[in-house]
Amino acid sequence: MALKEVGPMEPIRTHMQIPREELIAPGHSACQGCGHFIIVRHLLKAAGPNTIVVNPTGCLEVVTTVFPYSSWKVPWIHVAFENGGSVASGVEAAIKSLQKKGILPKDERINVVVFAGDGGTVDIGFQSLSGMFERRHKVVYVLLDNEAYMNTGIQRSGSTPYGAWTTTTPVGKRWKGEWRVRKDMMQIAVAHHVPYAATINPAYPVDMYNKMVKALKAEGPAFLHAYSPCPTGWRFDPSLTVEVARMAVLTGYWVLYEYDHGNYKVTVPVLKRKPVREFVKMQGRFRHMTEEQIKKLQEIIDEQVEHINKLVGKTVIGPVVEEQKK
Amino acid sequence: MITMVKMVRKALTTNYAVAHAAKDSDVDVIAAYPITPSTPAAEKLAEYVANGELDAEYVHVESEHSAASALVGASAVGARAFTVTASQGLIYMSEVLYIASGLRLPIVLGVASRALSAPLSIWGDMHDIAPLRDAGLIIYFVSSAQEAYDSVIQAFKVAEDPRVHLPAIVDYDGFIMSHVTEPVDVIDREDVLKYIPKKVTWNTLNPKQPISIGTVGDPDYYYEFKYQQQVAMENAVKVAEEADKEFEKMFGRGYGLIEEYRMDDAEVAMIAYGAHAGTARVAVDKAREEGIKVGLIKLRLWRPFPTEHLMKALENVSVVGVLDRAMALGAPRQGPVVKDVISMYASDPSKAPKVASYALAIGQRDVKIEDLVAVAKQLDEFAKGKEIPNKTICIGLRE
Amino acid sequence: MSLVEIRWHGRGGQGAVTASEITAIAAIDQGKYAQAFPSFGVERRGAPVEAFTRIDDKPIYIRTKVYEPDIIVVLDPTLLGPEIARGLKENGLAVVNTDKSPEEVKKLLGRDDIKVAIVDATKIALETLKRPIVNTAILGAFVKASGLVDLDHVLKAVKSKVPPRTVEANLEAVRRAYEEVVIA
Amino acid sequence: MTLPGWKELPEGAVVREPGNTVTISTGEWRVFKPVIIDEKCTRCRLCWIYCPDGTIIEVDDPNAPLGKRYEVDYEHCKGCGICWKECPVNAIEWVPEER
Repeated sequence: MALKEVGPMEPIRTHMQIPREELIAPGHSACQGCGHFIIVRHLLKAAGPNTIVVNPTGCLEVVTTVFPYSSWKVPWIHVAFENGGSVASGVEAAIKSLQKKGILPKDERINVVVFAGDGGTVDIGFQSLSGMFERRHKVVYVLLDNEAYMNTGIQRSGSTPYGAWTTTTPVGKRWKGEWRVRKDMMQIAVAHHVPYAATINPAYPVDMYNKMVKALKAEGPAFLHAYSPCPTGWRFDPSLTVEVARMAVLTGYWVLYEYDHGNYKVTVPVLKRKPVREFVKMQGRFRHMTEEQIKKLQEIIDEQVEHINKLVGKTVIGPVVEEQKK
Repeated sequence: MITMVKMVRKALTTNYAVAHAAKDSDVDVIAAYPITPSTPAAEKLAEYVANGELDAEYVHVESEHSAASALVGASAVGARAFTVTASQGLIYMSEVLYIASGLRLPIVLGVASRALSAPLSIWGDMHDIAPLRDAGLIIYFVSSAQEAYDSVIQAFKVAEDPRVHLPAIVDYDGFIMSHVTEPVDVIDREDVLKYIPKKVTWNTLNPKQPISIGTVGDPDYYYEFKYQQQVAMENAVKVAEEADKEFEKMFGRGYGLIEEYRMDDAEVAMIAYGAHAGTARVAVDKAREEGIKVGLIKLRLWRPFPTEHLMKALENVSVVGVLDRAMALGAPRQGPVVKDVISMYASDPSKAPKVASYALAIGQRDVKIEDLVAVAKQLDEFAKGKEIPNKTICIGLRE
Repeated sequence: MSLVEIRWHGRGGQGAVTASEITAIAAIDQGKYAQAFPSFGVERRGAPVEAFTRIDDKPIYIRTKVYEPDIIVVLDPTLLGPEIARGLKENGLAVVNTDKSPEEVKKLLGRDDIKVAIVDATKIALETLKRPIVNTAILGAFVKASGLVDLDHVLKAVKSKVPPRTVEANLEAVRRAYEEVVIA
Repeated sequence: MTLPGWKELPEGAVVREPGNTVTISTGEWRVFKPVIIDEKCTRCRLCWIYCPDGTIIEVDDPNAPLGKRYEVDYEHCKGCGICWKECPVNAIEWVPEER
């Protein structure tokens, strides 16, 4: 017998249990195939209607809330670009204070969720996020990572991967796309002693949903690093969003793991990794890459995989296995 | 009529008076970051929360920008939200303060005004508050710890009024007020809350009635929302006056939006604000002893600017000297307030007195009574026909 | 009573600022108007510091520094010199922590047109508090010599400002200096 | 159409009608449209899961296999094609729009 849909904040075993109710409406102006909305739709389903969303400036904000319209069926606030962490801190502090004083119902749980982009998180919003983590505000902070400033037209961020073309890391005589290694936000979150941190990916909805439930139930700040393919900025056909997201996992480019109260766990093991070339060749932003650059990127990924395997204490993400040519 | 309200006289610095007022206003959320010279107020608030005198959440933010941001978040949930800051901290907050005004959230701030770097100066002047004049904030200048205490309470009243819904700042001089201990009659919290009952009338984030706050205003809409803020500012003049009158009725102390001293028969006048309004008052008495018919207008509400009140007070004055404490570099006159005074008469310059612009107390250069007596004498000379320099006159500046 | 201005001289850590505040608190408690403030800036332990008190029966509006004090109070004997007495009004009062004679103090200050009140506050502090924090001791001398504020109000203000476990010792220091001060 | 004046607009540019973008049509964005072949559909729900815009509608239908079927909200579907790509049984056809 099929499992029934669950209520908010309950874990699921299959995607058939994801609640039907939509808390974000269509009609917004996100690009075709935007990865953000697969993620946001499901995380809101997991959180339920008793949720306040804080949304620093970015694609998600501008495409959903051009006055007099809003796609959000939950209370939502945008203040500025660099202060998602601090605005959420204030929202959470106010809920706490007003509940204590009996102005808000004491027994009613109100979730506070931040949806922020990579620019608003790893760059300009970094300090405010760090403060929020360190002060132990009960907030779920979701980083919707599309690996560049897409809202302003594809400029590089501290999350842009090695090799990627952006408008500020163009391919020219001297520059050949981004040449540095991106920030490791998971480790930065863990260094703040957050109780729960995890990577998520829209191609893996059950894993994503359950991590949201865990994040919401954590007794302090929780961090979800969401991989969010951007057809516009990464230069691929919008129909491939989920495929690109999946390939990121299958190549070990995006390892799905969690840090749960001190314990690391890879939640989607990949025993035979595909070469990162498979991921690279799907996207126009990597088109210029030389064999040498691809090799360098593969090394970066190998190192990252090795690091995560070390964290979990066993080889859960396996070696690269080239497919046999037919 | 003064009702039977319980008051206790305490010896407080203005920093402590401001913190005390926030406590008596039963603020729900404080987010504060230390910066000289407002730090003792942030410490005192922490002490109140630590020992249970104030039931509030104290957010130990990692910057002033985050302090303002957290207050916006808190206010948007319906909390009474408060902070203190100064100088670089206020400027760092300014981005968010513009937004708080645009979102129409009634947060209140105490600002211990201090110079801006460079060179680094921890000392008092009003370079920090000056650029905030266009941000859509209600700004009070106060001249004593008592007035600071009373004005914080009044600021909540005005900011939270449905005709206004704007953030408010109570600005007091760094050090020469923030660190000076003086008598303050504090009011029982119960009575304060009769004056400012906790009633949320602004837009809030509530899962039962979800709304979206902080939307994009495209060219079809932005202008109208900015104009709404201007209307709220215009309303705030009246609301601030009402709030002051009601305060006086309940607690026996009122200040008006401007305070006139010996203006009845004054031929020339000084406009001063903040701590120096006190010194100017002493100087007016001395100058009067020497036969100079000078009066003083203490500007209390800077934003919104009490244009009508001020024009009326200046009706019979031939020369007015504006004592400003910040330098608007490169402007026709350096003072922030003098520019407002001049522009009051834009539609009919024939009504205007002659205006002399003075800069003083920059970077807390001390201003003596004699300095201001000299200003009074100079204004008298201007009234008698001496030409007023076509630029700001710098008091106490070494050549 | 008209405006009285007091300037306090000490070294960082000796409690000159606190003494200026206690005086204002006591005056306010007594129904007078008062201001107390430090010399505004960065305070460092050991460095010479100044603090100020103004007392009046009427509200005080003036916000300048104190240039011509009616009274100076010197917490540290090593600070004695003509510079300390700058601006002190004729017939003004200098309250000094010292083991020297009034004549020697006048000579060190370079002024013979003033009154001095001397007390060995360091000795009193060492005997009562067991530490050379002289501000409460010098307060006792100041109260007696100036007659500006009542001892009772000063004792009350001291209680509110010193650490709870040192209250008794501090009150004792005030009282002893009040008794031992020599005015000349 | 005349837009409201400042007096008629809500304070602080808040939007009080949650989810009112639903009144905006984004269906014209499409060049191709997904067409669900109900007979082929196994009710696996993946198109509903992966649609970014929530424009695959799950409809209860007692007469349908497993009691439900899937429809496309053509008013809002932008035609990204993810459902078509992700359908494991090729039950979604990708058909050029004709306007």
